Amino acid sequence: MARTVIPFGPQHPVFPEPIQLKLECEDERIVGVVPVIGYISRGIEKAAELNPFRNNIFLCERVCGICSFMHALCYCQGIEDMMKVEVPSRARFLRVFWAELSRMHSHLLWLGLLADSFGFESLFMQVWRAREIILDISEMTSGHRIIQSTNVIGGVRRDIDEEMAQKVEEMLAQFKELADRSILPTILNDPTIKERTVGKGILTKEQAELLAAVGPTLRGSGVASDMRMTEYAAYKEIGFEPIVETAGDSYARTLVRVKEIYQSLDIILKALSMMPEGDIAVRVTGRPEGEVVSRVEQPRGELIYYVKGNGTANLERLKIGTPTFANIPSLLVMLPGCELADVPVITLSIDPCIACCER
Amino acid sequence: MPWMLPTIMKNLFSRPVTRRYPYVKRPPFPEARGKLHFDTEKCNLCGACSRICPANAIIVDKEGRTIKYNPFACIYCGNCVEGCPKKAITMDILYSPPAIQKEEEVITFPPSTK
Amino acid sequence: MNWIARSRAKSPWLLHYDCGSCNGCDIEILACLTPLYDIERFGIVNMGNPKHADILLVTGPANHPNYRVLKNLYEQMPEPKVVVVVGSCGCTGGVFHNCPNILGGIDKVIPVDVYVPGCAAKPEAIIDGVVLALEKLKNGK
Amino acid sequence: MENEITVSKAELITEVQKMLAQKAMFGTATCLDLDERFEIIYHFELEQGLKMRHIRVSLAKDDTLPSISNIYMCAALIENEMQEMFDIKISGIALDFKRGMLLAKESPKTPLMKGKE
Repeated sequence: MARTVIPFGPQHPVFPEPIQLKLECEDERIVGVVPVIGYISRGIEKAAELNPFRNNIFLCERVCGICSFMHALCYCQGIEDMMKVEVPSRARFLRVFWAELSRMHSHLLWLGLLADSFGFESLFMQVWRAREIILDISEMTSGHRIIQSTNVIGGVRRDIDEEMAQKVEEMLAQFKELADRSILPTILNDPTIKERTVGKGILTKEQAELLAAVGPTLRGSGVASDMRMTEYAAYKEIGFEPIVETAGDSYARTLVRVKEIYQSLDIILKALSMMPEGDIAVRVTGRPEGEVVSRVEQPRGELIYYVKGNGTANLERLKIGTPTFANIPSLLVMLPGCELADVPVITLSIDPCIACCER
Repeated sequence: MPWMLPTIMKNLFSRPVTRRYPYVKRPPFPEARGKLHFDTEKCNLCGACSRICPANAIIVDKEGRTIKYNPFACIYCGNCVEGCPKKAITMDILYSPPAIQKEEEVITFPPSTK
Repeated sequence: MNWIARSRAKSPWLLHYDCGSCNGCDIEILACLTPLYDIERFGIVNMGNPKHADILLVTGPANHPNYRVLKNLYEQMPEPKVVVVVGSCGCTGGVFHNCPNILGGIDKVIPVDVYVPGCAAKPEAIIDGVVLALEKLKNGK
Repeated sequence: MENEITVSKAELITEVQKMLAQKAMFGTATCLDLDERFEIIYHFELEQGLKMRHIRVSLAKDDTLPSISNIYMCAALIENEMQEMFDIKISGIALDFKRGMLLAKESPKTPLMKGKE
């Protein structure tokens, strides 16, 4: 049968960002995929070598606007590790609070985009309406809706007082009510969602391990791997169990993310109730020297920072290993065999973040 | 799809959630980060803000006794507010408004009395 | 032909292009479409086709791989057209000013009519920016 | 860094195959420009990501590095990136973008090399 190459993207309605997939098709069936990336590469790794190391926090936050807090967290943890700084425990709990807040907002954003990709407009609207509550909490506690920008080397910049914590709990209860009423039952029961996602884009456990998938893509295939198990920040005190689904299809990945929204909600409430009194930051002096690898769990998966300092105010090298970069190879396994109309849903099911990927 | 019915009924008879933005303005939260203000009384033009600004939005001219602040380069991170040794920089809760021209703000300081 | 210009400003169609921003402004533009801000009440529709669009919303700084795509999109849009740049990095380069793959602000590639500062710009600011652009559209530029 | 081994260029492939036999997952790879030579660090993850293992390879600037993308297919993207960002030669990448993955024609060539400000 004749083969045709169909370019999917770079400007496609389901992606807010430019990425191109060159799909090799036999009629409607995909037989091969070549990803074309690089439309929005900026060269942040080089700029990080030119800036003083403290300013890099703000640059790292803008690697990706959706998971900006995790990028800054990973960078700060790396530098703290290198300079042997002990972060106060209140700061560690506050970091967990904002990290889980941005995880919730990222998963809700993705859920809305997924609903939009198969034409479920009302779910998209409902999800984004619920997400605004999370963004309000973020603005109330940190000063900005999406780029929290509260990390500094040695702790955090803002504190949450008793009154604010109470307000956060009220808003989260409001969110939970909205999610329980409209989002969760729709995801769990709606036949149209299942029709579009069950059995689509299967990634087996062996393939996922070999292709080094990360995050919900990996956990949806039955591998219990989550960087929060390494107990950075305050996850040791709060306790953490990864969420695993075994089916390995788009629906399993959706379920992992939906359950993680609820898990994050619990972690936030726990962090607020367990938060110890004390300082929120320690003063850090000196220059970083040595090399270190720092890892955190982003909403999309594992984020690796390799930092090398040479005893000056500028870093020798900063390498950012992002989850989408690691997840693109698994697309090459998921897509062949599926139909052209399923490509948007399957591509979205890895939660691509191109700004992260190309840096 | 019976589980949708309560949601549909509730949304049908409740007020719209839409913020009627240009007519009804909701103020940002008091902690929100926004535009910078320089206090000409407190500032001694040391230039610390200019050195720690990640976006090069502040240029301090010590001889000319001016500070050039570009709100179109500023990323509203608040690094300068915390890094100012004299605490001369404060943050508004609002961003600078959209504009047709990119205009830098020039803050002129009175001549030194010392 | 005054009424055509007037009605154009009553229902402007948007084209959104991400030129290399961090996603922050993109999701805020999407947030404008959702229930809380709902810019569709002003007749603003998000379009995927440059030939249908009146307003080009650009986020992020211009960079080497995609400035030609941006130029293409701009040239395909019919007159009159306005360009709104969202976010500090699109206005001047902002925090990415020393990245090697960056050209600088969007105004180095195409003429820009309205600058919306902010990192990331808030939905309110984006609505304000589009309203400012409509004034230009109404006057036929 | 903990759990780090330094291998020569010739031993790299056998060492990576050993990692595959231990069911390690590929994390990422970092390239460093040390003025007179390159250093490449491969980061692997063992025990579902709880442990890390780093393999460090030193390479002369005009030498060619064998690709590990035939063992770990997912390494192809990062090898392409290294090839673009540094002036490094890598042979036999499974999916070779020929230095056109992230950078355009007009972009600065090999921007992460030292002395290229």
